[in-house]
Amino acid sequence: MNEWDNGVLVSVRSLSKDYVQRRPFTRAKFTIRALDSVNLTIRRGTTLALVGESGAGKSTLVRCLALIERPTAGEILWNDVNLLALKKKDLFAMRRQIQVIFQDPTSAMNPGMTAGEIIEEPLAIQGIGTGSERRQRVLQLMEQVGVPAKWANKLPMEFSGGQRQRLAIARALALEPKLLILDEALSNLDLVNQEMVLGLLRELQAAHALTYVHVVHDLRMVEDLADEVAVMYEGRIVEQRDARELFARAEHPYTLELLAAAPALESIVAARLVRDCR
Amino acid sequence: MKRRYKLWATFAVLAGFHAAILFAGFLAPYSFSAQDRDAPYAPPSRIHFFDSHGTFHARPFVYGMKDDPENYGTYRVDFQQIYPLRFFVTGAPYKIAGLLASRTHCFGTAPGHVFLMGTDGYGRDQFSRLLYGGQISLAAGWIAAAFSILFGAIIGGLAGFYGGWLDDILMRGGELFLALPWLYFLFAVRAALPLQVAQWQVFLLLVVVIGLIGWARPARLIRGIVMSAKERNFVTAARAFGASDAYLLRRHVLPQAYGVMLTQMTLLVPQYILAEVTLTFLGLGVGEPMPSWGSLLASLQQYYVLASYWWMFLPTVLLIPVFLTYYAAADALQERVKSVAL
Amino acid sequence: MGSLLQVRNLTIRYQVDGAEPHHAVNDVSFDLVSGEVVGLMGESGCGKSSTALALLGLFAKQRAEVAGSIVLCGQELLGMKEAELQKIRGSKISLVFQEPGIALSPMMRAGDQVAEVIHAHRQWSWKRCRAEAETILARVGLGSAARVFSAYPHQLSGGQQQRVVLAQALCCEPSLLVADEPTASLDARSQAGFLALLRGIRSEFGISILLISHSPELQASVADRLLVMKNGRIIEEGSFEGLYENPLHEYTRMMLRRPYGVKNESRVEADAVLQGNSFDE
Amino acid sequence: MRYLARRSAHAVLLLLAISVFSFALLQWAPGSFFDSMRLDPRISSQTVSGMRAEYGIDRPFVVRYARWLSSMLKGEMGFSFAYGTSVGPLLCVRARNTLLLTSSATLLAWLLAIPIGIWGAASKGTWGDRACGMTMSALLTIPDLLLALILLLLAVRTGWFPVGGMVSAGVGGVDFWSRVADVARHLILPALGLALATLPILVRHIRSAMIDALESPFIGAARGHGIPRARLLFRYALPAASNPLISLFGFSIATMLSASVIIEVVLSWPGLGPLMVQAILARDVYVVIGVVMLSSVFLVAGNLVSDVLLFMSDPRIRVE
Amino acid sequence: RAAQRKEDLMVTKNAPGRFGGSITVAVRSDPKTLNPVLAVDEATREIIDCMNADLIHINRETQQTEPALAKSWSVSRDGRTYTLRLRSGVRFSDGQPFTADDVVFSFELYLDEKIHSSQRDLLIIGGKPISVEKIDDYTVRFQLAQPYAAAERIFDGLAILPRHLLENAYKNGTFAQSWSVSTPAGEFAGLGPFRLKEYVPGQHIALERNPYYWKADLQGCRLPYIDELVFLFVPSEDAQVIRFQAGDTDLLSRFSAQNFAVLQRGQAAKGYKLEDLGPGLEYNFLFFNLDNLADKNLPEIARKQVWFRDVRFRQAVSAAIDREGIVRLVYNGRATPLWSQVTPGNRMWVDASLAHPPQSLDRARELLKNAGFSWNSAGNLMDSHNQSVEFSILTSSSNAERTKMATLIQADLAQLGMNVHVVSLDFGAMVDRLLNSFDYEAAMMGLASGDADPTAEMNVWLSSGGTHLWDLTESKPATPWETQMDQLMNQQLVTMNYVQRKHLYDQVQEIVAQDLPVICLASPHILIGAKDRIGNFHPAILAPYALWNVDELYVQ
Ligand SMILES: Nc1ncnc2c1ncn2[C@@H]1O[C@H](COP(=O)(O)OP(=O)(O)OP(=O)(O)O)[C@@H](O)[C@H]1O
Ligand SMILES: Nc1ncnc2c1ncn2[C@@H]1O[C@H](COP(=O)(O)OP(=O)(O)OP(=O)(O)O)[C@@H](O)[C@H]1O
Ligand SMILES: [Mg+2]
Ligand SMILES: [Mg+2]
Repeated sequence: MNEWDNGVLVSVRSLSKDYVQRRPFTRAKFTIRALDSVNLTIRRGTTLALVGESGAGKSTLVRCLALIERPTAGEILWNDVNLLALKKKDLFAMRRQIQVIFQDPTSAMNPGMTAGEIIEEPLAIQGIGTGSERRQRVLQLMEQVGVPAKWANKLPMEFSGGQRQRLAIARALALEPKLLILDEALSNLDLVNQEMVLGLLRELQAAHALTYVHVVHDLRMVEDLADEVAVMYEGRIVEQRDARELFARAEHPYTLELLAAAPALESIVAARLVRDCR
Repeated sequence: MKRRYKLWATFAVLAGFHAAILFAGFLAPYSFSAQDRDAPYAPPSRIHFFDSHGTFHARPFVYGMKDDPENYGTYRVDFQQIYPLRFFVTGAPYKIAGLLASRTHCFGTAPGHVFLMGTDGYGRDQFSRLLYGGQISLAAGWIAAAFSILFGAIIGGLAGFYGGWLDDILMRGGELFLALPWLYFLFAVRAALPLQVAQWQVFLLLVVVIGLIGWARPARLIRGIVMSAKERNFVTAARAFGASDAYLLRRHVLPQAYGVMLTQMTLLVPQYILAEVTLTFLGLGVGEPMPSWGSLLASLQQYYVLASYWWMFLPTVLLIPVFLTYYAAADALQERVKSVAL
Repeated sequence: MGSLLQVRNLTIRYQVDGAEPHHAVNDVSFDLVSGEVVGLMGESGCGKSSTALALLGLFAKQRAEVAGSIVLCGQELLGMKEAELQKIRGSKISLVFQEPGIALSPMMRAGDQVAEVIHAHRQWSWKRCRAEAETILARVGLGSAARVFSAYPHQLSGGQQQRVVLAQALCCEPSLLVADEPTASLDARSQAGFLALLRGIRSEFGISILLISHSPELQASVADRLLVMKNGRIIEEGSFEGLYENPLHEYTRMMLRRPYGVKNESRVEADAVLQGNSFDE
Repeated sequence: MRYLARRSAHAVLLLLAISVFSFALLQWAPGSFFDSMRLDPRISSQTVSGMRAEYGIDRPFVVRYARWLSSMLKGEMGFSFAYGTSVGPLLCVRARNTLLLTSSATLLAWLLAIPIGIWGAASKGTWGDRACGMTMSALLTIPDLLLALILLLLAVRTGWFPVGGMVSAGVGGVDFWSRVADVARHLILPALGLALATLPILVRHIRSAMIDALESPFIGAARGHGIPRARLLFRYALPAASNPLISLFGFSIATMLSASVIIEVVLSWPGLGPLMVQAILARDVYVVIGVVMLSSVFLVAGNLVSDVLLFMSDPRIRVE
Repeated sequence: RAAQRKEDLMVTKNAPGRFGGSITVAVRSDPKTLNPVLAVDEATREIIDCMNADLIHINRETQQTEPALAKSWSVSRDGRTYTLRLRSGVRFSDGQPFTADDVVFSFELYLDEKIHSSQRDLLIIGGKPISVEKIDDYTVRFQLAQPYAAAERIFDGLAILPRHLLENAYKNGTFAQSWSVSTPAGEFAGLGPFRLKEYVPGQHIALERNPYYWKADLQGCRLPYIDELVFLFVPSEDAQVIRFQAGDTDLLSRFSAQNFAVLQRGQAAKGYKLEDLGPGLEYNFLFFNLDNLADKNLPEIARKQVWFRDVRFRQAVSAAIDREGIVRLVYNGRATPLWSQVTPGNRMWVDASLAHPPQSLDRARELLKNAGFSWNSAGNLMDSHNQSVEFSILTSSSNAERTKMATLIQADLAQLGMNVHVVSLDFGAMVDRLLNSFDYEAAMMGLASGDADPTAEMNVWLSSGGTHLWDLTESKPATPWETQMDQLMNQQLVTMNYVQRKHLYDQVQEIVAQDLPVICLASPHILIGAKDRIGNFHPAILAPYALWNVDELYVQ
């Protein structure tokens, strides 16, 4: 049976990525295997949470998925099409379908461009709408992510960390992609703003059957936002499960460890109260 | 607020300089080629309000000059002759901004002479020549520098952005360009041109050729920056939106080289203006009697001028603020277009 | 314990090109006692990072106007000479920058950047500084320290970068650590490790911490006291449990309570698993 | 290593191309060495054409090029009409002198320019910076020749420096170290002149690149860690600003042999400069080509050095 | 055998000086070779002349010939045979004796076609090389194909070379490479007052006293007085002037009048003296392109040649030129205006009766009007076809003075309504136009023959001459006055009587002044500086101006 009928949007097959680094003086090479035959399926209209230790290769996987880094080996299938073998023109169209929010949003923004220009950029590149339409859309997007539209003329470095992150989200949403990859896109946001952005994402998902790959390190958020969870460890996916299932039936020792490391707020507060009483 | 003010202020000063040069005919009391054979190497005329008896004159005046009988080729002030300075006087014909014929000069004296910056060896007014000289020099400097930077940006940008064999070819080509004995090329170009072509046109052409040849240096500078700039995350990010290479170069990569381009520009303009000093040395200069800043400076390079006629330095001294304003403008511009080098 | 830091009427105005200045911080006053951990929470963009930067005197005049008073160990920091500030920064008060990606020099190896900080404050040989840097990197949880040590920032993952920045802030054992979202890009396990580390140095050296974080869990685990900021002002102050149980402002409640997750039953089981795993080691 | 090998192969090709093009250019420029001889009333035109034939001036381009190439391979580098000898030995001594001058001048220029440029960037907008900018634009306004003359006058008026030349007459016999000292004393003035001539360009680039670099957020972060100012400037900002400077440095190596012509002529430094000016004006073509080839070697080397430095200094640039 | 002969010293008439010391002189460039047969350029010759001697020498002060290595000579009745008696007992600087063999050998070298000596042409008289014959060890005989008025003078500057050192090289065919600048000092020997001591490329060449020199002073002491003569290579004139001012060099020649004025100011304090010797032999002139351009594709110039060929046009130009202005503005007054090619400095040959008409624009207009030119309303000069008169003057950029003159002439001619462009090209490019492409309209040049005698100018004035700049295509004279000039020049060549020759040459000067093949402008004065401490300093207007009596110079 064809897996695409099961609503699979993207299927990643034995994807590997090696980095080369050189030692300071000897200039001797050594290879870092950031991804080690990763297999992953992403179902249409669902949210996949990617969790894992820092340095596990999440961002690398994200970059490969977003087609901005060439993997050393493996393939990425999008509805049967191998994205890595695409021609330039098809790739251009594909880019519109896949959008990514980088872990480090600030360095992904040209420091010389204003916030408005930054958000408008993907629209302009893809040639969507007229100039004034685009600007209209930019202001709308800014409001949607909770950055005052009157700040459209500020430079990125004049925003706070969280605001920049929201600008990045706005920029990624601008193209209304089919697949949106968020690399720790909420890490610098407070709870209120997190909820606001998540709400927006949920809304969009409901309306356009969007697919999200969401790199999170906060397990508490996972079950709230994700349908499925993939756990990465040292460049490999060690578990891919239904989000609810994971908490109940985690198998891999690393997953268990990870779960153990994230206590719920109530328990901490309780612990504090207990400590105070003592 | 403050920054913007600075930019406009420098631009205003520059505009002033350029207007003075554009309207050289009006501001200059004499034609650039008018020789006063009785007054070669005359020192600057001092403008007086009080005469030798201490009486005040409402209208400023200059004294006449006479040959110093003791020292050949030097002058003495002749206190007997008083020439009041007049404004909007009629003198040699000229064209306002190269278009409108006129004979009215901003200032002058009816009999006698007023040489604000002295005269050269032919008895020509240095001040007038300085003003006129800017016309050709600035044009030459700007055009040549613009060519160099333009070609440098295109070639350096492509080489740095694509790397690989393209980089090899372009950069080796640049080296070839740098290594060739261009002087001979200039000789050849000059020699190939018919004699009837006006000298200043020849000169302009040569400077443009220099500018065209001069792309290799900015190209290499820009290439280096582009090589680093294209690896930055926001360039990658724009790639993820499907940005074309041309777009990336234009919007994200080359702007990071603006600082270097501006710096190169502010250095190249004076350098190309002064290239004429060398060109004159080789007989490729603007040619008499056309003045240009390069030829004004070229005349300084003789020991006797250095040792005897201090006022011949005045053009140099006046060029310093012009170049300095260019720098200030470039600085202000750099602040505006700055791209944080991260 | 004596007061370590007194901030009085701190006001920060950003100069914006062509627009009126932006009041990022307004009349903020607070104290910090030696050995204390104070949490600073607030909506994104409310002025937390600005406050942190002001504490270290990191504003250039043409960028921002800073008024008020900041007294550290009896020394007024505002208006202090750059040369004197330089001695205090990193050794007495140090800052974990919010975004490690832009706080690290792209042209230097990670290890060297840590070593530089040590070198700036200790009269040690360069070799010794490097050795020390390596141990610190290991302490902040960079397992393969040797590789990270010789890697350039762009060769590191977000979490690794953040730990390098942490190492920079901790390496000279400052008396006041200002941590701006120190765990934003750390996974849960690393966060736990970081907390352990904070506790460790706190008990070891008695340093105080101004902890800026959105994570109520983190604040709850370490902060003795909590400041809540809104629109550049401190609107509420108190112990975590106090604010958690009965906040004065709805705003505070929203900052502290996750609107989701609690209702999930499966979570209870997980909690049960966690019960035994306290952070106190 | 592979990279170096590839570049060397390119260099050989490049040098060949340069020689062909130079030949063509020289061909194109009007006049030949023997023309000015024809102006001498005492020499008949038959004699001149005899000499032309003797030196093979009238042979076709290809033949001349082949002859030159073979003499190049023998190390003779062609034949000088004026000197009547092969070019190689003629250039050798002078190239050495020019190198001595330009390398010390380059060193001096960079040693001066780096602190001045950095200081200018660090104290941007102050009066000191402005005065510095003024001096630099003054230096840029002064043509090299004038600068050299002024230095010469300085030497004459003060008597502190020897006036031109490279050694004092008659130091042939004395011991090695006093000869070195003598050369060093003669070197000061021309090296200073040359350094001053390149200084404004370097300072301007350094200052502007440093201003850019100093605005990067990581500088603020480093400041926050209490990194001392000097280290901040030299260890943090300078590498970040180094990119264009490295390219410039490559150029200063590349132009080692040709940068000093005017200074050499005026201060009578026995380098390639006077020889080359004479050769150019007299159309002593093989001498010119010899100089061109020598400087091309430096050009290639300078650019190679700058490329390697660029790769080494900026980790983000990938070596292919 | 020869060494045993008594040494035949030549005694000079100068005041005896002091022995010892050294003199330093600056020259523009390195010597290109140290081989007298191959030397071409001025700097090289100046250095080589100090190390070599000739048979008959022109005294630079009197401009007359005087004995040198030949102590006497006789001329046959038909003027075609010269018999020279050589000085006996003279030795080369390496101690080897000098005999007639060396003379014969030297002339063999000069005359060898394969060696391409630049002096060879001087030795071709009447189309045939002169022949040399050894009579005995101290007598040589020269045979000329035709009588030659200036025959004695051709020996000047022809250095006699040591056969014992150079014969091998000559036989092996390597003569062209011998005695180059890289030859070790020990391999040289000459008959001049000095011999090579050390050559440092690009820096200096040091000569030391030749202990065997064949001149002595009145007291019988062997010359030269100074122990050492050093030539510094200083490529720029200004640097030479400054170094002279600084006391680095003892003698200074070839500098501009402006620098003269600068030097004058410090004269007393600095311990040097300056002399203005008056005009030398150099004459600067403007000339028009009169070449036959039939087979060149230069229609524009050919059109203008109609004006240039009209003598009235040339006369008008000449009349309009402000020669006094040139002298004042270009040369600070240190030059002499000229109307013909012979300068007042050439005392024996100048035509004193030549008219010196001052600048006259009226006369120029008159001449132009007669030639059919007219003026339009804007004051521009128009020719008979109503084309405006516009032409360019070519100058060499390396000669600032000539460019300056051209600029002044440009302004002068502008007053006649002529639109003149000054085009200054580098020397090579200019010469190429003058000699090869003929693509020029008018040009400025200066010529300075090495000798005062008119024979030196043959190539300039004969219509078939190689330096007949204004019309090089011409093989037969095109106009009557050219025919006459050819005749006069050829005649003076064979006339042995000075008065008759002078009369012939005066006529040539008159033709030049009248028909203006070249429009002579001015002759710069020879300016010389020397330290006060130099004794026997008698500068002359013939090159080498200050060093011609270097064997007699001494340091006080
Ligand atoms: N350009 C590079 N060169 C060398 N190594 C790299 C490079 N980029 C990433 N790495 C290494 O690859 C591994 C995976 O990095 P990645 O950024 O994918 O981690 P991550 O899972 O995103 O971690 P985090 O949660 O900390 O962001 C890390 O060990 C990192 O150091
Ligand atoms: N350089 C600047 N110029 C102008 N405005 C600025 C500048 N930096 C920050 N701001 C503004 O000041 C306010 C406070 O910024 P700050 O960085 O202190 O916020 P924050 O509390 O740290 O937020 P976050 O949690 O998102 O990091 C924000 O509204 C921001 O837009
Ligand atoms: Mg990551
Ligand atoms: Mg912040």
